[in-house]
Amino acid sequence: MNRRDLILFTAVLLLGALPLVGEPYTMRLGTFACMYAVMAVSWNVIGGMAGYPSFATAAFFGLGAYAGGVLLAKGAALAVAIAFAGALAFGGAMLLGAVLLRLRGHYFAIASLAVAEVLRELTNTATDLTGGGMGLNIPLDTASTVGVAGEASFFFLAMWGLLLLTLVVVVAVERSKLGFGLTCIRQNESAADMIGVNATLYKSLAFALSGVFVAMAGTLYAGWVHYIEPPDVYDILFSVKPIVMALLGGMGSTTGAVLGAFAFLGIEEIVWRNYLQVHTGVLGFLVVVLLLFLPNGIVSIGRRLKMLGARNV
Amino acid sequence: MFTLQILVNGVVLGCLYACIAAGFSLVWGVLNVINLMHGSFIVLGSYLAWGAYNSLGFSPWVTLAIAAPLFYAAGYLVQRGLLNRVIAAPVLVTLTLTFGLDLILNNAMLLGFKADYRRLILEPALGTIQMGSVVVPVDRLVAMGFALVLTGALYLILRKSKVGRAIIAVRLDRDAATLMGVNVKSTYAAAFGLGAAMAGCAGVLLALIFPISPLSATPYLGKAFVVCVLGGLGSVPGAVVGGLVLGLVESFGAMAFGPEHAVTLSFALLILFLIFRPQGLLGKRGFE
Amino acid sequence: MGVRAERPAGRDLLRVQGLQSGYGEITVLWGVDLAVREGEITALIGSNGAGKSTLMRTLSGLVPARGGKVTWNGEEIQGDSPARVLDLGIAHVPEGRRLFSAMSVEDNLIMGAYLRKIGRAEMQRDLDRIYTIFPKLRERRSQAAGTMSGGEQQMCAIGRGLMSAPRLLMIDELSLGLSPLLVEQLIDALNALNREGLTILVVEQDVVTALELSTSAYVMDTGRVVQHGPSRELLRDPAVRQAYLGVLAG
Amino acid sequence: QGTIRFGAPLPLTGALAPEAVKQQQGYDLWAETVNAAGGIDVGGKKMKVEIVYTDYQSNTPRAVQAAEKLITQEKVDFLFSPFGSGAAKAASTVSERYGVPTIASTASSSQVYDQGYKYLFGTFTPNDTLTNPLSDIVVQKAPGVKRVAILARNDLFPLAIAQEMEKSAKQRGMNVVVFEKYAINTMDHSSALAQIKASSPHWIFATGYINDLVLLKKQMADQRIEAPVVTMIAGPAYQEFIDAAGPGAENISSASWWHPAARYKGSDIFGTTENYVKAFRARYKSDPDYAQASASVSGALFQMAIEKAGTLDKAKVRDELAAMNVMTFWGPVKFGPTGQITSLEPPVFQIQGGKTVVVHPQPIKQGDFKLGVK
Amino acid sequence: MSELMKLEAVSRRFGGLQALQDVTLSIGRGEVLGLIGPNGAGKTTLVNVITGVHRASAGRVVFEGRDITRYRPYETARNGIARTFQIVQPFPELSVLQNVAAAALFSGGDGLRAANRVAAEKLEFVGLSAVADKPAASLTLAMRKRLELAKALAMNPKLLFLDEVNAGLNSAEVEQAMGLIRQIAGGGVTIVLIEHLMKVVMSVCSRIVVLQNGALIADGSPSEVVSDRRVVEAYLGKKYAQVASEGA
Ligand SMILES: Nc1ncnc2c1ncn2[C@@H]1O[C@H](COP(=O)(O)OP(=O)(O)OP(=O)(O)O)[C@@H](O)[C@H]1O
Ligand SMILES: Nc1ncnc2c1ncn2[C@@H]1O[C@H](COP(=O)(O)OP(=O)(O)OP(=O)(O)O)[C@@H](O)[C@H]1O
Ligand SMILES: [Mg+2]
Ligand SMILES: [Mg+2]
Repeated sequence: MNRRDLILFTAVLLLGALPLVGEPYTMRLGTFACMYAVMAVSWNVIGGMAGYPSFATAAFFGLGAYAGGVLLAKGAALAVAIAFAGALAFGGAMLLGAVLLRLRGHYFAIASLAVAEVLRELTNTATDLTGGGMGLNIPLDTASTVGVAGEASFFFLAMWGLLLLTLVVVVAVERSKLGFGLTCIRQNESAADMIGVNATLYKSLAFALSGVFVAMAGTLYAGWVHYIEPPDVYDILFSVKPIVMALLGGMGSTTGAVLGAFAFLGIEEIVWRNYLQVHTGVLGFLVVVLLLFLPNGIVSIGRRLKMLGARNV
Repeated sequence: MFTLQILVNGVVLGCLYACIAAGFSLVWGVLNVINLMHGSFIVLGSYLAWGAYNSLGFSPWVTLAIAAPLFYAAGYLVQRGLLNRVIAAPVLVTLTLTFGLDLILNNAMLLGFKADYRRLILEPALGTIQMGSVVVPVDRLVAMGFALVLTGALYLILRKSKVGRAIIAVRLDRDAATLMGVNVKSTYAAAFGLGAAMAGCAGVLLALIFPISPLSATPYLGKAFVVCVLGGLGSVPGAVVGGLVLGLVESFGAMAFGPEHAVTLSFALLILFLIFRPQGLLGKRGFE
Repeated sequence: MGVRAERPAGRDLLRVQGLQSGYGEITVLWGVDLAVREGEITALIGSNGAGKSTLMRTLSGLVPARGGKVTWNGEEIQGDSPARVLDLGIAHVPEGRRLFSAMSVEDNLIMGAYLRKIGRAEMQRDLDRIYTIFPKLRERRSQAAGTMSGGEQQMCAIGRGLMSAPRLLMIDELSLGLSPLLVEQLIDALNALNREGLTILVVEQDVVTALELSTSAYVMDTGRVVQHGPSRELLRDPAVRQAYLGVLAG
Repeated sequence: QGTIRFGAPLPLTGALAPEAVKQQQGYDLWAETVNAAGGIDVGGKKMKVEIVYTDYQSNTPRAVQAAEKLITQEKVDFLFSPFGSGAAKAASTVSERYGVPTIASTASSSQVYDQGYKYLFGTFTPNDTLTNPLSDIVVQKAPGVKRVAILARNDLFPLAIAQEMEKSAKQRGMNVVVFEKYAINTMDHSSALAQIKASSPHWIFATGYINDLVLLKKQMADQRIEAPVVTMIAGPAYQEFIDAAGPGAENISSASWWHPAARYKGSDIFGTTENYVKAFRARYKSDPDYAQASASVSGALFQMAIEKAGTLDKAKVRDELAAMNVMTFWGPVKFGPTGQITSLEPPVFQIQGGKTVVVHPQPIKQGDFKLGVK
Repeated sequence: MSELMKLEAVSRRFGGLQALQDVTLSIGRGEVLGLIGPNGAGKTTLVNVITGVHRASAGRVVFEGRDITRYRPYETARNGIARTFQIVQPFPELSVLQNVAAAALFSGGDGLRAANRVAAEKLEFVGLSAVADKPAASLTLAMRKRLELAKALAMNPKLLFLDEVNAGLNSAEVEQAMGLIRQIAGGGVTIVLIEHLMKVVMSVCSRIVVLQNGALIADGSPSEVVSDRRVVEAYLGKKYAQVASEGA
């Protein structure tokens, strides 16, 4: 547990106090922030640690949303639905990973991207189970039990809890033998093989870990918005944004991923509010600028300052 | 007869796909950059054709000659000015950069052209030709012809020309290429320019066939992805083969399983290919 | 012993004075002085990390010079682009071969002639010349260079260097990973080329080989030239034997 | 003297962007007209109208977020639903929660309204009110029509209406020989069309958005597919479709909830339908279609309810809307118990000589239904 | 001397090329076997096949009586087979120590702390302690070669393949390296030494096998092998033959 992680955890813990102060809309933003943080942190396991550019986040999210959503619609308890979605994603990812992760670089990127496309179309055509193009209604009636404001804070706290869980697990992995192995794989896979790292297993585990919490977030999300349709939950942006966030925060760093997620959403919200016609353009502009002038992400700012200091000395 | 019609449709469609993907495949395979702006480039090409026809009365065939150098220059500049700064960075950085740029480009198009759909309607219409029981629209045939010619030209440039070899050399080992006397920066830019030119020309051709709107960018991009994985990265003939395969699979798939599964099918195919033949049908090893 | 035509020493083709260079924070070359005489084979030896490769990379313009002067028959060329340097006739066979792994052997060779404006016929003639020096390459002309064995790659790399028809050929780690027979053939080949008038600057770890091949030699250590002179004398010099040959040579 | 704030989440970017343009035109036209007339009379006090737009990027959850932002951050008094049934439904939970009267100007499917919400109202009748009259006309004009081929975009509205069509056809003893769905972003329909051609249908019924239908029409021509009756929803209602489809559009039939050829004498701010069309032409140099008109009338309805209530009190305005029974340029407006309009009789029309001609209902009929589409 | 590994008619094709042809070979416990042959003879490929990087197209690889022909690299590694790469393969961003620790850990070591201890030892042994905390990328070639060695040793292998560990070192450095190799052998590790520097092979190997065009053409004591005509023609060359005979 180094200083950075400590700061990270305290910061995230403090966020939990939001319901005491925030009104529903702030809560909604908070919920989104936690949701994306979960995605970015999860992506970082496969993308940052293992160095495999995965675009499967949307696939996991959509899978979770529908797997859990269908259960909820059939009247299952939220906890049950979440657990089921998580397990499903984990298992699926383990199997899929074993084959997909033989691919490298762009090839893997595209394969993972295609997974989301296929799942979307399958969901779209499995009409009797998922409602297909008509979307799926999830009459999860928390509002009546906990009230209007109550619902907002309920889902915020749920998503926040999920983020905490994700962080604990991921940081643990980072410190573990698994994390070390993934680093080796990223830097030189054939050398890793040769010193006895079971690359296939490790990569699959990383892939599964990058999916399980995202899927859970998906279910929570489905319960939260009460209505989901394939184009929304399998949205390619769910794959791209976490990556941008991780890059923004600083590749390979969990802290960075969280920072990146919050920073990105903050920027997006401000831009979205203030520019009706050109907000996507402005957002794009910011992404470009950040990449060109802060290629190593937010966490590198500190390092840079240090270096400058060092030079001046 | 029925199957024959489907076959013809598939082949024609396939050539259009090839033309969509060729430039994308080039940039990806050679610069190792996934250019998410490709779709928007194509749409811009279509708008160019639309404008040139409706305001200047240029036929699309003429516009092609304008589009090629125009888009080449644009691509060259974008690469030289922006992408070059991060070309050495990890895959994801360049990818995200083009993502950001595409957001800008697409937003600009929305403002400039409005979201509504336009069509380029030739007067007189090119009509269709009947061969036995098979009907083929002329505009698609012509587009197909041009597509083949364009990709063929690109192929020759890459294989036979000095620039082409330099482009590949740079992609494989920048330092070594520098030692051969290759100017890395301008070579990258040239490759990206070529990709953009291909996209622009594709757009001009497709203007005859598909409704024109900034929203078409995404589907175009999606097709490009599939085609160039099926065909093989950086391999231009691969783009043609990949396009044909996709066209046929979609056509017959739609017939066999119903149209709503056609897309699913093509992506499933893509995954299978990635797993069992990642270098694509004609791809070269070493481009992984 | 070294099969070498004894010819009157030519004038200095390349002269390096107080050359400084390095990477980022670290300085590697602290002021190197050396001269390569036209028509000769000059050897560059020294322990690992001495800066031999860095020197070559600086000469060919891959690494920018930070000080000092490089003159190529009279003309100052430090700070020129690699393309320009190559165009002047200095070819560099880099450490670790650096072939275009996915390209065929022949395409690699053709890339070597990138800057030359020559037609098919002449290109073919030059290719054949390389193939006669390294017959193995002719067999493998269409194999992907990256899949070839270490030695085969070295031949290809040297061949690629020759394809630019240089006046000065700089080879880093000449015999690295080559079988004795091949080293022998290679040395014969270089001597032959040298007789045809090609000037050669070679970095070679096997000091005996290096000194037998070359007319004059430079010994580098930690970024400086610590000793130089006719190879014969260096070969006899006790200090050199002590430092770089070890007891084996005895 | 304050202003009344109306919130309008629009899909300005993303897949639905073309629809957003129409909606915005409709809302703006209403707001400008009202303000030109001095504003809305609230208990004797004239108040100007301001419409607060946000872009929800054609993404339903964003639409919900947008609605909540408008209500809690922008403090709007009333809300227009986001586009289409899906988003309208999702967003309605928010407006219901905050008790903000909301009018959905483009939501037709009844699932949107049977959630038991009190603050949601809609200007579209259920989908079967489009397909039934169509079928009746066809049965009456062309009794020979028996074989129906349906091709639908696998998407909320297009799919729903196609399914209604299937019902209507079956009820009238026709048999549906082909029912195919095509995926969103489909770039080629030749296979589906080849299949349809092979089934030699009398009636081809295709649903989707403009781009889908334009492409479809073109490929039908490419494959020389002809049929006595060809119906497309919702393309032909839009001028762009007629422009884009060119001569091939002749005799294509369609139905929608409103048509500029309608002749209603309303008591709303626009008065007669002619007036509305004139105002729209003057402002946008083109004919309004049902999407734009629906947006405008939604505003007009709010205005009437507010003026009747004489206050901005949300509950009171809501009650006025619920009790409303008026005539407008859009047609007679009366909301059923679920909040969905019940009083409207949607027109059936056909493209003849490059213009849309209303063929039903009687009062606003402009011409007769013609057979044969090339 | 008991047998540690047995190759039975091992073959490997690359497309049209027969890189290995019916290689049958027995490696005895504790011996230092020299594997020489012209460039492209198949030496590295042989190592790749044994360690599972490439699958053998035909034949069996038996290690300690177990058939390991189908083992994947990490399995061979965990079973006590280590190798160094001809083209060195460090984990560039990791520190030198971490590089070696990784080897110790994943080859079956128990726990990170233990691994670090082993790593420190091995670095001491190959004389890299001074640069233990530097990133591997910043090392010179000679150092990287020694790092490869340290990594291989940290896996405490029973069988160790050294693929041209001396290439690129000057004679003095080769001297040191040979010292290390002798010590390792002394420690009871069986070594297969792939090398083009004959002086090294001659002075450390107890037995030499020669590979040409993927097939074994000679097998015997150093003196026998260097005087074998085919070996001289295929590999050593006349010049060396002279030197050798002069030496003899
Ligand atoms: N790209 C680089 N970045 C940083 N330092 C480098 C780089 N390349 C070499 N060095 C350092 O420069 C010094 C000289 O390296 P160089 O390769 O020139 O030595 P050398 O004489 O060629 O050694 P060798 O015989 O191993 O090739 C070494 O200390 C090395 O660590
Ligand atoms: N992946 C591959 N694909 C095709 N050919 C290959 C591949 N790997 C090796 N080869 C070929 O197999 C032959 C043996 O290669 P190998 O690397 O084993 O030779 P080597 O004995 O190690 O030579 P050196 O002493 O130069 O390293 C070479 O001709 C090489 O070109
Ligand atoms: Mg060197
Ligand atoms: Mg080898």
